[in-house]
Parts: sequence; structure tokens; C-alpha cells
Amino acid sequence: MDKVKKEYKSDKLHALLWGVFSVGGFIAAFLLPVLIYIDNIAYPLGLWPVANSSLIKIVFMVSLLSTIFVFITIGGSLFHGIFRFKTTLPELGLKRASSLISAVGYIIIAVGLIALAYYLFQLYHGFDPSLFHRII
Amino acid sequence: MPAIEAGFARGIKGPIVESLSHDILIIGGGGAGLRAAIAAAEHNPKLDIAIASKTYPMRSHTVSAEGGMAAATREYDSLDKHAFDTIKGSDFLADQDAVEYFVSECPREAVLLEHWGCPFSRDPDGRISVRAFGGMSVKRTLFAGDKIGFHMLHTLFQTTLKHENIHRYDEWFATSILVEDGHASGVTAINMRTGEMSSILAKAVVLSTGGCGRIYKFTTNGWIKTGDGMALAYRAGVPLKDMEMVQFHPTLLPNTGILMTEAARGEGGYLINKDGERFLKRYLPGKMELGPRDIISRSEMTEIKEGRGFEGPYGSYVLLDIRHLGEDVINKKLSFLKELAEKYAGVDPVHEPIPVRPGQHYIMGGVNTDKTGYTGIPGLYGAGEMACVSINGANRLGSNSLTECLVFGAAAGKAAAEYAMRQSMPHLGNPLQGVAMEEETRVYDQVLKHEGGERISSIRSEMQSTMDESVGIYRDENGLSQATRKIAELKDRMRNASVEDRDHVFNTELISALELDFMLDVAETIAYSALYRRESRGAHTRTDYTNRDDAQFLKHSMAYRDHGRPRIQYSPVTITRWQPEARVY
Amino acid sequence: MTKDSGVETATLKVFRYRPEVQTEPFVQEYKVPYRQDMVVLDALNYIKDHIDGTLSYRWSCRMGICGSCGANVDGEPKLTCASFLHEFKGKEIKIEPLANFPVIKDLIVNIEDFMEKLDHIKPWIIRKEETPLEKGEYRQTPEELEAYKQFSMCINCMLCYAACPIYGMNEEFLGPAATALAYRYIADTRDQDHEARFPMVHDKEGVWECTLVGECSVVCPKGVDPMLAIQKTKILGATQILKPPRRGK
Amino acid sequence: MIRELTSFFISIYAIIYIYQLSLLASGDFSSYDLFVRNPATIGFSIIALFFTLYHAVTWFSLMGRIQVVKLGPKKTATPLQAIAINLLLLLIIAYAIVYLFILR
Repeated sequence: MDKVKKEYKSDKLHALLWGVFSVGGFIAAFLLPVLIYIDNIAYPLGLWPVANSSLIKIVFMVSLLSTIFVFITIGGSLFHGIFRFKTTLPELGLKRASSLISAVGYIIIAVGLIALAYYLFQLYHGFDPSLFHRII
Repeated sequence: MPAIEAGFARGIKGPIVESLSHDILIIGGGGAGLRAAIAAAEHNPKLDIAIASKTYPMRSHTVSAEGGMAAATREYDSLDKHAFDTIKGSDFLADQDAVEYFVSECPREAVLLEHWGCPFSRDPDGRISVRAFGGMSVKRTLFAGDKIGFHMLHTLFQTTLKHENIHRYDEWFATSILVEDGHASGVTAINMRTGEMSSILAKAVVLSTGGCGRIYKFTTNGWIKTGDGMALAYRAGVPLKDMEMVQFHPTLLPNTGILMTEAARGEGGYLINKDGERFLKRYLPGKMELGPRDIISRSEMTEIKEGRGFEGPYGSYVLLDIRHLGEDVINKKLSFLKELAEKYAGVDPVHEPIPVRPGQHYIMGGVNTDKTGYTGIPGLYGAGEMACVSINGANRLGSNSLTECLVFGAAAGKAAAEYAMRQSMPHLGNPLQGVAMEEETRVYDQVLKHEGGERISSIRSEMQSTMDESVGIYRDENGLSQATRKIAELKDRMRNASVEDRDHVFNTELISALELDFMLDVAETIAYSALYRRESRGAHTRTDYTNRDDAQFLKHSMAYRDHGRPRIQYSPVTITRWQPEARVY
Repeated sequence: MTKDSGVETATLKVFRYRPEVQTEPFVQEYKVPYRQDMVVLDALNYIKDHIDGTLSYRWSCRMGICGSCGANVDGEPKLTCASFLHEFKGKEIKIEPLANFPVIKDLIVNIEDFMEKLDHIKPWIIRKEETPLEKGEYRQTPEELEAYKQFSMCINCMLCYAACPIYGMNEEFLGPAATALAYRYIADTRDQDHEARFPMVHDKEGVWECTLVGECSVVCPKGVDPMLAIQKTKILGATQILKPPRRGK
Repeated sequence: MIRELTSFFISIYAIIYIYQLSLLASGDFSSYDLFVRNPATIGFSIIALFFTLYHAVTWFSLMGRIQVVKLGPKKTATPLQAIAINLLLLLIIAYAIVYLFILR
């Protein structure tokens, strides 16, 4: 009858990670579809809204707003996708490997975010605007 | 393959392996027992309190109560009205001082339960909602959908977890009360998980084991309701009071005996016969479906006897029709009833009436106690359906039983706490050790290892059929004396019964045998009390004595155990302000 | 179901474990007369009464409210009192103890782990100030009741734990029912210290372990939807870190 | 399993997009052009779009249950209504982005 009571402590880090994951879920739901459509479907296939345009029209244009938009959308989606994929692995009976997979997942997220920030920064500062005026 | 539990295969370690002790020991973890534990813990946080129960507390049968709990909480209501309704409902067999105490404590207990978190249904202004109930003159039944018992039990159980000084013995089965120098000093109990018997000593023992519905075949009661506490107290020398007063609820599903809550009628449901008429107009013109349970059950039987019932594979039945209440009310207030009717009767009550017939539901009688739960044996208290204070007399009004568990559970817990604070802890020396060892011999040598050959299930089944047939809604001299003879025969045959399962670990068959042994004693007191009460009062209906006879029987039957058999005596009914009158609704 | 000498019968293949008789579990087959309206529990009771008194299982109310009689029926956690034989028509029925719990005997499992977790989450109303009983009940509107009512419907039957693969791998995981009950009190307007339960539910092995499998909510016989409670609790945890730390205590 | 697949496609798409950005950032626009016009890239992107929309629907249905959508002081949306409202919101946001970054 003498119970050893378990010590409980709020796990703030996990709460934060889950919070980012959750916000990432909204980002992936609301913002990602339109980004995929414009940059990787409409642009290469010449569909609306980039059809009949004399200019290259992709979402990324050199403005602070579009830079932030791409960072949030791709960063959030990447975090959400990897985090969710990683958490579903234990279901598949991969519990034992999951801490390794977790580590790999977080590394991918970290490297991805750094690369994303790096390229966006590079583009924002050193981009040749004439590219956007190339006639299709 | 599921993982198996290693380390449980220990078996018994030999004579009375351990002696455990607590200030207060509560046997039974249902509504009354949990309330008693909290009352004692709050009365003195230094007291060491234990609840021993043969099931986990949240499995106790309080969980099945559906309709609600009565308390005069509204401005249009009064304690006197509640008291009079209860006394009239009891056919004037209730002790009126006890009823007055009961109704005065009900509102307080209801508020306490609410403060502890019970999710009561609410009015738009935030007050606890009330509904009408059978035999109650005004709306005073507080409810939580149609699962008040479930919510009450879980609220109480979870509230006991708050108290560090309440310990639990889950799945321990008490086999006898240890009495030393006329004082209750604890119990012998089997730890079902290991099969070991221990004595649990205590300065005070509270019995709250619930009713004994499983004596009957067709009952709303769960498997665990085998009258253990009644038999324990009876064997320890406490009389069982008014045991002939067995309540038959009017609306059970014909096949399973699953209860269709009285709240269905409280909310405005109809009872319908084969001719499509609300037949209660012939029996209860003033109250119709809001009449007391005994009269409605008899009315249904009369309808069936006179050919106005329906015939089904499980006997005759009538219909409970709630279609006119509308889907919204049914979903909000009777959702459990809907779920049960759909699942177990294949009937959607929104669109079809539900087949119902009367069956055993509750026992008004029980261990004789006073208002504080005291049984007359120092240190021994009782509360809940198991006890008979009595507030229910010859017929309990629906929704009084849950508040009864709270009011008298609290009273017993407090009285036990006060008593325990004055006492010193008993020791397991002589003669207690000897008594405990005798009990161990009885359980393990005479019941567990006995080679007899007769199945306990066949004895149980015959007992249940006898009770259903001869000690049911209608009774007569012939049937009752046959029943007493049959039970005596079954008790003889019980000595020749054997269990197939000889394991110690979780031997449910051994527990069933011990329960059956208890039930036979309790059944015998019911049959004898019914045999000698030669009148009709409340739920006790004699076809050979059809009238109430206040001159001879305005008194309580008291069944004492005398050489293993009941000896019936009578004790007076306390009348304070309400003189017996004809019971007309 | 098969016709056996004119009588329809159901075949139950029951997991047996009798630690005092045999150290290893085994499977025993029973044939039970079949009726359309029989539940699995009726079949078990028939076996116990007429065929084999040693078969051990828990049950009581047989109306789906006491929570005793859970078992894995054909691999799915179910209340045996609420699973009809006809649902399995045409085949044998495999009855096993609830998964993820240690077996004590036959279909009886040890649920002490849950009982401790229930104790730990403080499943009672915590008040900073008590109101005297004379002032009556705490007012709570039907809408406020609705916010937690569903989560107060848990009968502790343990089906959700038996269905949860995460609990199967890590018994330290707080699990579905305990979290649902914690949330039930967190969401109750009468409770005045919701955060008292945050360390338990937001523990490393609290809600964060849940990967949204959702089986708990599928098997729940009372519509509690523990997965939903876990998600709501996660949101509380994530928004909690944005708030300033609590003072005192 | 579809949930794992949606998250898989979403993360792979994000990684590919970062690669595309790197091509742009290198200043060699033709390599970017060549990459996004590759039928394999387009094919993958169509699948990714499909799974992202699927993710949106399941996410809205889950979130609709966790955070109840209110239609008025007394009226709460049914789960289906909540999904519909969110999908409508998705279309509005998508058009706003198209307008902001492309049409303007």
C-alpha cells in the first residue's frame, strides 16, 4: 500500500515543439497548397494566374513580404511534416529506433531551416532583378 | 500473446497470514461506503480509514442508478412535503423520526455532492435541474442526465482519492465479522488476487455492501449484489428488519432485466397495454405514471393477467411509450435509456415504444440500524441499501435511495469515527485468532476443497426460481411455506456442493460459493418474514390477506438468526406527526 | 456459428492462464448454445455455470456502465456485455484478456497501473475558497456543463488502454482515460486550480507521447473521445509556455 | 497510414522547394527553369498538392472538434460545417496570396 508517487514535471520543450508543429499544421493547410500550385504547377504548365503574362511569375519575388511568406510556409510545413512523420513511427513498432529517428528528424529540420534562411537572405540581398523580366 | 503476471502464483501461506489494522474499516465501496469514508476522514484527518470491497469501488452497483436523487431544494418544496411523500410511499411502515432526519439532511448532502464535482444537469440559470418522480408530490429529483448513480459513484470515489488517510483493499472479499467481547473488531477477508485470507482488525466496522437482488433471477441488480453485508451482520447477531419488503420495479427489459429508468415516466412517458390505453387510469387516476412503484408493478401484472398484455419470447409485457417526448428531450435527458433500449431490446424509443415488465429492483429491508447507522453491536455500523433504518418502510420512492446512501453513509461514517476515537485497537490474540482460523478452515477446507459433486450454479438457479415464483410480486401462505422448505433443502444441498476451481489466485467460483451461502441465509429471512406478515402492505402483496392490517402489522419484522434459521419478532414503528391513513393516489 | 447435432452453437476460443496449474497460458475451446440476443458475457456465464467452473473473468452490471467486463474479442477491446454473438456470425470468437495489461488469471488483468495514474491526476474539485453549503450549489450553466460533460462519462473500462499502441510500448504513458479525466476537471468551471494538474498531463510521458493514433476514441464504448481530450490538453500545454510563470504555492 | 503519407509528401516538397531556392540563389535561372519544368517535378508536385489538400481537410476536421467553431452566441458549427468554413477560408487566403504576389 506504500506507493512511490511518480515525480511529474511539465515538459516545456515538448510543449514548445508541439506548439510549433501545430502552427505548422495550419500553415501547411492554409498556405502551402497555393504555393505549390503557383510555383510548381501553374508556372511550369503555364496555367492561371501566370498564363498570358509576359513576366516570370512565381511567388518568390524580391520583397520583404514574400520572403517572410516563403520562410513561414516552407519552414512551418517542413517542421510539421517531419515532426508528424517522426511521431507516427512508434505506431509502426519502431519504438526502439525512434530516438535515433527523432534525432535525424530534428537534424533535417534544423539544416532545412538554416538552408532556407540562408538562400532567402542571399536572394533578398544579391538577387538580379532582371531575371524577372526575361520573356517566356 | 498477452503478458502474464508473474509473482501472483503464490497461493496461501498458511493460517491467517497477516493481520492488518485500521481505525475504521468499511466493507463495500459503493455510494454509502465511500460517503462514510469521506465523512470519517473529514471528521478526523488523523483517523486511519480503510475501504475493503470485493470490486473496485467504481464498479459498485450504485453505478447503475439512473433516474436521480431526491432532495427538497426548491422554494415550492418543503421538508414536510418530502417527509410525507416518503412516509405515504412507505405505506406508513417507515420510522417517521428517521424520515424527518433523512429529508432534513438531503439538501445538504446534495449540495455537498455538487461541490465535490458531480456533473448534475442544470437549468439555464445554473441551478441543479429537478424532475418529477413516482410518488413525489412535486418536482424534487435532482439528476445528471439519466446516469446519476454513475456520476455520483465516480464523484465520490474520486473525492476519496483526495484523502491521504483513506486506504483501500480493492477486490477483497469479507467472509465474517470478528466479534470480541460483544464488540465488532474487524473482519476476515480474502485477498482475491492472491487467494490469501487475512484478518483486518478495526476499532469500528461499517457495512455498506448494498442489496441482495441476485437472490432473484429477474432483477435489475448486478452480479455483485449478493447480500453479503446482510448475511455478515445476521450471522454476527444483528436482526434483519422488514426483509419481506422487496421492491419490484415496473419497467425492466423483458429479456435481460435491464432497467428502463423511472425518469422516463418522470419526464412524461406513458405505460400502454395491448388495447393502446394508458391503463393506469384504472389504478392511479390521480397520479397515473407518476405513481409509486409497488402499485404500478401490480397494475401491470393485473393488465397481463386480464389478457391486456403483449406476449413475447420472454413472457408477457406492456409498453413504455416516450415517443411524444421528442427526440431532443430523449437525447438530452434519457440518453442512457435510449442507448440501452437500442442495444439490448433493438428498439429506438424515439420511434417505437419499449417492451417492459416488472422485476426485482431493491430491498427496503436490511440490517437493523438506527439513524446513526448503529446496529446494536458496539463498533458495528451499516448504511445504504444493505441497512434498514427505516425510511423506506414497505415501499421506497424512486430517487430516495441515492440520497439515503449519502445521508446515512455520512451518519455512519461520523458515528464510527467518534466511536473509534474512544476505542483502543483490537489485537489478534485469543480468542480472535481462533475465530479467524476457524473461518479459514471453513473457507478453504469446507468450501474450496470439499468433494461433493453438486454445482453451485444449479443451487443458485433453483434458489432464484423459487424466489421469483413464490416470493415475488404476489405471495400466499402456500407458496411462501414451500419457499421456506425449498431454501432449507438448498441449504442442505449447499453442504454437498463443490467448486471445480481449486486455485487460490482469483478464484471467482469460490467467491460465488461463499456469496451463495450468504444469499441462502438472506433469502430465508425474506421468505420467513413474508410468510409471517399476514397482510398486504406496500410491496408485500399477499393474495390471501389483501388488506393492510395496522392493528396487527404496523410493526417491523425482525429476523434473528436462531440455530441457523430465522426467528421472526416484531418491533414498533415510530410515528411522529403522520397517522396512518388509507394510501390512495 | 455451426450447426451441431441440430442445435446452433457458437464456438469460443478462450485464452486461459492458471498460474497455479500451468505456468504457460493456453487456449481452450468451448461450444455454447447460440441465441440471437446473446452477448459474449452470456456465453462466458454459460460456460462458467454449465461447462467449466474454473473459467475466470470479471463482470457485474451487464448493462455497459460498471466497466468490469472488458476483454479483447476477436482482437478488439470490447465490453463483453455489449458485444453480441451475432456480430461474429459464421466464425469462431477469440476471447483474450485486454491487451497491454499483465494477466492475473484467464481474462482478469491487473489494472493497478491505471488506478495509480487516476490518483495522480488529482481527479477532484480543487477550490481556493470553499463556499459554505448554506449558500447552495455552485452555479454552472448548461453550456459550462457541456464543456466537460463528455469527458466525465468515462467508466474506467480500460478498453482505450488496451487499444493504445503507445501505452503498449511505454506503460509510463499517462494514457487516454487518465488524461480525459484530468481534462474533465480542468474544464470544470467549479475547479479553481486547473494548473495543479498540468505537471502530470504535460509531463514528458504525458500527452506529448500521444501520436494521434486515435484508436482510444474508436473503442471507447461511452463516446468519451479521449483523443480529443489529449489534443485539448496539448493546446493548453503549448499556450501555457506563452504565459508568465505562475506565482506562489 | 495516409496521415504518414501526407506528412511524408509535405516534408519532401519543402526540401525540394529549398533546393529550388538554392538554384535561384545561385543566379543560374535556366537550371531553376529546367528543374521545375521537369515532368517528374511537376508530377510530384501534383501529388504533393493533392496530399496537402487532404491534410488540410483532416486538419480542419480535427481542429474543428478541438476548438469548437461558433456560428453565433448559441450556435456551434457541426464538424462538416467547420470543415466547409475552413475550406472556404483556405480559398480566400489562396486568392489573397495570388492577388498579392502575382496579379497585383
